[in-house]
Amino acid sequence: MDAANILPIDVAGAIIALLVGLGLLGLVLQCLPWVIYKIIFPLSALASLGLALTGLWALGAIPNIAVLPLGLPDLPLHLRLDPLSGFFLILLGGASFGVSLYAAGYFKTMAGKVLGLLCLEYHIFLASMAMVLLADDAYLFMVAWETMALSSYFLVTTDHNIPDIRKAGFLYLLMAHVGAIAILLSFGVMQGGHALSAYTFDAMRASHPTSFWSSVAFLLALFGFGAKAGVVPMHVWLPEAHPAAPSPVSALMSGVMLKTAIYGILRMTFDLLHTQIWWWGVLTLTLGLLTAVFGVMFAAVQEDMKRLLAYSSIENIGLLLVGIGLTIIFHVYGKDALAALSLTATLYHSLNHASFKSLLFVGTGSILHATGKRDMGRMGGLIRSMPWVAALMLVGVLAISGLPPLNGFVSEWLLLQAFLLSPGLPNSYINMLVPVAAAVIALAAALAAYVMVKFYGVIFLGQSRGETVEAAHDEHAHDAGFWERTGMGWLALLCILLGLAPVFVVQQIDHVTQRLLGTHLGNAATGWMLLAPVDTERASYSPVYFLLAVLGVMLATAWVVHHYYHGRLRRGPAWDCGFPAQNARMQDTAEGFGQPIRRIFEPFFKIESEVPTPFDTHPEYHGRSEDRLWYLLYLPIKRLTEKLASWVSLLQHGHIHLYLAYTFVTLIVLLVFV
Amino acid sequence: MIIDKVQIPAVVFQLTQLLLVVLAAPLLTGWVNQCQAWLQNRSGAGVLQPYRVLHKLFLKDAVIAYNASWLFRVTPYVVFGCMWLAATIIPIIAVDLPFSRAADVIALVGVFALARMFSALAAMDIGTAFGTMGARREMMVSFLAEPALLMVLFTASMLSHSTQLPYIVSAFSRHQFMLYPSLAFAALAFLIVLLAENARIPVDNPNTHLELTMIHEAMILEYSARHLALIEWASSLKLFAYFSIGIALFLPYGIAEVGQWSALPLSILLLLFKLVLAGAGLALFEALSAKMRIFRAPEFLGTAFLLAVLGLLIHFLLSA
Amino acid sequence: MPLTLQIVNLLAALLLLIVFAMLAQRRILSLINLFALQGAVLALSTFVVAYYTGQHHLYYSAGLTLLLKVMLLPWLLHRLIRQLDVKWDVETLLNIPVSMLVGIALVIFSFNLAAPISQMAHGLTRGLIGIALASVLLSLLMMLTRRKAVSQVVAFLSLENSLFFAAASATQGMPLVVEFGIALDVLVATFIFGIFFFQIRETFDSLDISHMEKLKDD
Amino acid sequence: MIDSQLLALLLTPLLGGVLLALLGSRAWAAELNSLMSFFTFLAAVVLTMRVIDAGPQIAFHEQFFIDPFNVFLVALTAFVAFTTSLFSRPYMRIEQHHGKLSTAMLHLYYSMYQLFTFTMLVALTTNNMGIIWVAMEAATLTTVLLVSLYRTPASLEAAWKYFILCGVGIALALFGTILLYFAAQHVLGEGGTALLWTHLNQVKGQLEPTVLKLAFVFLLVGYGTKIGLVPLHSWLPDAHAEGPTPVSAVLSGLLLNVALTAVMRSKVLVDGSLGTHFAGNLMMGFGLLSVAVASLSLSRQKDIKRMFAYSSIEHMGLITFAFGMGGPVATFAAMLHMTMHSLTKSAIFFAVGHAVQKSGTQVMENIRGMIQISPTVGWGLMLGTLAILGMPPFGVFASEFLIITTAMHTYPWATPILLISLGIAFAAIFGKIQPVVFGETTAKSLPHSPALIPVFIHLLLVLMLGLYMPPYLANWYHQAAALLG
Repeated sequence: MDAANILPIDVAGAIIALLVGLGLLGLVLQCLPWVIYKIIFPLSALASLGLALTGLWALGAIPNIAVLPLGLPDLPLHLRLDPLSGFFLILLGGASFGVSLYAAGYFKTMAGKVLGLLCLEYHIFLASMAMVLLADDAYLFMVAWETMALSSYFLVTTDHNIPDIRKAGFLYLLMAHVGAIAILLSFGVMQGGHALSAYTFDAMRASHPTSFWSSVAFLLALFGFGAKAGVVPMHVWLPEAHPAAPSPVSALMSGVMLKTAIYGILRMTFDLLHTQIWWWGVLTLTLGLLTAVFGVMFAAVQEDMKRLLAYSSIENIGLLLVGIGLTIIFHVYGKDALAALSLTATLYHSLNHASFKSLLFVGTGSILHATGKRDMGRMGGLIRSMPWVAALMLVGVLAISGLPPLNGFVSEWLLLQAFLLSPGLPNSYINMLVPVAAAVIALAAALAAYVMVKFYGVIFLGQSRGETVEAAHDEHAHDAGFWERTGMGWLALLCILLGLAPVFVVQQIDHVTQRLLGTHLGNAATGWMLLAPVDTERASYSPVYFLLAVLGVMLATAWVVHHYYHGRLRRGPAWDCGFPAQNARMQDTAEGFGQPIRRIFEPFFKIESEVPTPFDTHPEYHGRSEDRLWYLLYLPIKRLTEKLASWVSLLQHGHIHLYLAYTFVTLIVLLVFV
Repeated sequence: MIIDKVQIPAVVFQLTQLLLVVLAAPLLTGWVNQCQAWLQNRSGAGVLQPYRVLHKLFLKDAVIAYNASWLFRVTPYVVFGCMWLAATIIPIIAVDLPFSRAADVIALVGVFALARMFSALAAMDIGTAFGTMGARREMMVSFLAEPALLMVLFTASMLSHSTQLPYIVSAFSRHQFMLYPSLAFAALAFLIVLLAENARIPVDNPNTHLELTMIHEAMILEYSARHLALIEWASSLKLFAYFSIGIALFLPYGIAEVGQWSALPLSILLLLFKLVLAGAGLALFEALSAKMRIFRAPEFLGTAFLLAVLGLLIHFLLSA
Repeated sequence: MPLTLQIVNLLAALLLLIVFAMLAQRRILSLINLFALQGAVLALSTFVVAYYTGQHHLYYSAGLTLLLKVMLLPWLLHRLIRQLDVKWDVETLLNIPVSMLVGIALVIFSFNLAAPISQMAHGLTRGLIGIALASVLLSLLMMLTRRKAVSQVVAFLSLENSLFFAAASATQGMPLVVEFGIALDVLVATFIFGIFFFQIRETFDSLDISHMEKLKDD
Repeated sequence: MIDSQLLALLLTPLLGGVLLALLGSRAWAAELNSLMSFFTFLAAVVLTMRVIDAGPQIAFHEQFFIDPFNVFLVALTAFVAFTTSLFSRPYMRIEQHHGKLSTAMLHLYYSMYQLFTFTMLVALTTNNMGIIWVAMEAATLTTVLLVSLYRTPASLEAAWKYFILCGVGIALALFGTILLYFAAQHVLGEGGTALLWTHLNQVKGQLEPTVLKLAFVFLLVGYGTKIGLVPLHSWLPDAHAEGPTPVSAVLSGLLLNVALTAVMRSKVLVDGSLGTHFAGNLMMGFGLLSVAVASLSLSRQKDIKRMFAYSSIEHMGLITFAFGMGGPVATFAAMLHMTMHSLTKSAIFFAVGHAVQKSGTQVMENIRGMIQISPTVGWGLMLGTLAILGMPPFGVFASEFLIITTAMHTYPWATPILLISLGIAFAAIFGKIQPVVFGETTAKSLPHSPALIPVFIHLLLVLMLGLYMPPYLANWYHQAAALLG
């Protein structure tokens, strides 16, 4: 085709093919690793950027379709790039651009053989995620979906000699698979007829299941996608699997892969299903609130830095679900402006989470390389040895804590606006639910700040908590290299830009809301400086002015102080109330910092702790806070299965007479019943 | 754009308030301390004492720990800047503040959070026992106080259909006086939050150095000279800001409307009067109540949170 | 009713009787003899049916049956048990009276089952399906009550006989190819059984199946 | 023309059987075995081409009948038989080297292998319901000898159970066939034609329903024993675990399919005669029961071959369920699943065979870290397992996708069972295979280099069919689906 009628979908497809090609190339070239990390990964970063741009292009364009002559007979692979897919493509590309750049530096240390395989899996992972977004028929969607799970499973189990990592991988793949079957079933409900052609999304859009069956489809989809997104109570795999993977992969899993689940829910609910029912919204909302609080609470008591981030991902997924729930409710009750507002908030937040969570995860990668530790309880003071990582991660930390003028704040602001504007719903129960939900959101946000202070403070600030040797080692921990810095720098830049130009972002998101809900948010204020979703009288926010003001005031103060007084500064030993003998062990450990949360929310945790007696010469305190749900939900299921299995195994007891008796009885029974 | 909408008087109002706030804040602290002194039968150091202290601190040489990082040195300016900014968002003498369009109540809470985050991080920077302890306790107090404050403000903005403080205030002040039950709950919650956030008894004690009880003080132990001065100033700005929020939400009457030059002096007078009363009230309350154990604080603040949510619920119920 | 039919019916009844006898029989030698007798009855009935319907290939199959079921197989089995000397009594899992009762129940059951078919069946085969079915089920019952490998095999062969009876008498004979195929299979099967007996014997030094209960899920 | 082609297909393995019976103890017997299998495969390809071009064929006075449904199974059978012979060449030598097998046993193995192929091909291609029975019985007899090849007590016991249970089952099937003939007589009259499927198929509307119901019950129970439907499956795990691995591969991969074909042939007639969903319901019931029981049993297995035997039961259950549902999509899916299962499961057994030889045990606790000692075996096992568990982009997923969604659309009540069972099966198999492949290892290397080309050929095919299906293959499936209704 000539350049005139090239569609976004073509470009996207080409880029995906390119990604797969790069992966294979990496596998082939595993004998010369430098090619892999010096050339292939930067190239794939560029490819990701291309994906992002394609997505941006597709936002404006009308949905365009491609059909590949592959797949099942009568069911070729349908691809479709509409604003929703486009938006998530931007998310995918934007995040993975940074992550791949980072990976170029991070994987340097790996052995060629492992690296080649890993390169393949990494690129398959990227490609399959993109394919999930483009799929326009159930088969392609499922194939891409499971390929995504499979490739990420192999990435998670990269160093499979560690039994815990194997366990994590197993749990992950199991949950993913069960979830996938559920999604499959919901497609089965929605499929429009009995031919193979009934599996295209268009056929599903055309089919009108009864409200009962669409509810079944929705519930199945919520379960399936929830299992992938880590919604409570299907979350158990997430804090195991995400930390186990190499950091860039954890970044992609937390930052991007979870969002594909969100994409799936949105696609199902607002595109494939015709009618929504109010209680879907309530259910989603409640699940979301549960997930958010649960996630942040458990994040607060973690000691492993990557586990902490994983739990915080659970929290953010909760917030996203809340947004979706609100959208459904408003949409059902015909308050489309509000629906658009909350959907915008949801999409915006997923974009934000992709940026800062990837940033933080790759950051932990650098720390891991520098110190060889994941246990925050033995870190501290890294800001002095790794200034770059510290500075860049500070941006991420501030952003994820939802502080102005960074991006985390904008999405939370929009979400809260949605709550504030919500009264007047016909259903009084929902009216009651709304303020409570708002309160819970606020609580979760505040707790997130707590968690992040712990995260950043314990890792980077203070003095190293480790034994003297590793403390000395940490003093000279090497900072991130060029590629790693570039990657993190990009992600940090994303956090800032998304924070400063909300109006532009919202305008882009409007394309999506317009397509899904038939209405969009728009901006009441003129110009790109001031964000006013409904009307400047009601609410407005201008991060740029905010930033300028804060900086202005700060600089003015600094100037005044130094000019009228002086800038003299001396350094001395820390004072600490004049306390004579102070050492690093007197600081709060990660655990100590989480202790108030453990104490306040005691009933939620299953706490095992051994407290030293006053007479111990080397007093040591151990405490683990475990997830009650594991004991209340998963183990019983396991036991039940084992019980059934043991009963069934009685069938096979080795006596041939009884085997014959089975045949005999079966025959007789059948004969009786014909 | 904001600028083209703005007329001269608004800018003037904004600037006046900017200066007035930053200059008057220590005075308020001084006044509260003075009242405390009187209540404790001391003669007190006079209302101007804070200024003297600040001056003295600015003159001194700053001493910081060997391992203090840039974060530690930047923090005082950040905190000061945030608090000052907060005080300029809130309509104190007049309702039309062009800048308040840039940041509404949610952003206001955000500003406070930003300052808190930085001071907590700075407290952990040196790596002393008290620093981390203070940071931990501060965050513990705040993660309950912040949502409570947010809920209070939500109640107000529900009533006035806006999250812009100026609109809220003008809405309240323009209405003829009426009783909002939801606001009553909100007011109670706000009072508790105010006490907690400004490190007052019974949650904290602004002028204790008893290791086991202090929260805010523990965080700033390592600061000296100009850094300390800025932080102290910032905290008095914070107190001022909270007072102004309280006044703006619960007794806004007499505040100057858009561009009423004539109303300005009167409103300033009224404001002074309200502040004096409030300060005295605070002092009295502190004198009458005792510091509570640190782990009772969450319950205390939890009550505030619940009250605030209750207020919101009541608003939904009675739509009043 | 023509004489031939009466004869066939008589033979059918006889067959059923023999199966019952086998079910009741404890001694292996007489079990084999009964099996030979069963074969003879089968051959006879096939012969009669052949005469009645005038289908030539039925003569062949009658002859085949005579050769195989009356002479070859019993002879083989006799040799086997002589070589393996397993002339002991067969203790059954289900004691004789109970298995007889079950057997009677089975007969009634299968007659009822076959009744509608017998309605539509013309002339000759009336009721024969029922008898065939009954003896199939009885042989099956015998298989699952016997503990010795040999007796199990004999039961299996009598099952084959009943099937053969069904084929030959009830349906006036399957096509010749099929009959030959079946016959061949039966022959091979018996040989393989023979091989197995020796192998089982030399590995477990007994033909008691209860040694072969090792493979199971646990 | 067609006669000669068919003759080539059938006589090659027969000749091979005879040849190997004579020359089986020669050193190059293995190569001869592969060669004959290869010729058989060629003949099958030629025949397939012919049928694709010219549609259904009738040969040898209507005694043989080749339509799209059985010709694709013929091709599949010949292919897998060929690859298995390739695999068994080094595998059996290693077994001999380990002293598990004598030359005499190998001799028996090769000839029986060819005869087994022959019987399966006959069962597939014949038009005569009686001959199908004869061939099935013959297949049983040959495989009984193969299963007991090692002469160990365990293998003897397995073979004995297999022999007795399948013998009984097959006998019942014969009674069913007789009943069918009995019913057919009244329509088609005496003589040969009354058992020819093509004729029966034309008059199926007039066949007496009550008799056919009865017949189908016997046929289902009979051939069902061979398919391994619960509760008739008891012989299957033993036979698979104790026989030589190539035999397990062909048993799982091929014989079960052949038995299922026989059932499907009779189902067509019964449906035609009854006009109700009676047969379908029976098959769905058996299928679901098999899936559920097998997946539960999976979680308790310690022996790796035994475990995969149970997984065969599970998949056969799934296929039977799909055939039971009927309708173009489900039938298509069922046949696709047959193909995928044959290819994948045999590939798995190949990999398992070598893994077992390397670690010297079939107990999974003692097989560890295959990927360390031999990446090919390790990856083969891992990928095969993922494929059989229905992980895309492998083709098994394609069929499971269609089966599950169709079930959800048509028989929603069945889907919870499927969902739970598949979940349990996944947990069971993957949880056991993961440490076998990953982690530290204790395995040792082998005297002869393993032949893993077959594994990867199969897996590549499965992968390809998951992503792309050649049009002729597709329309071939469609014709078959239309045929079975």
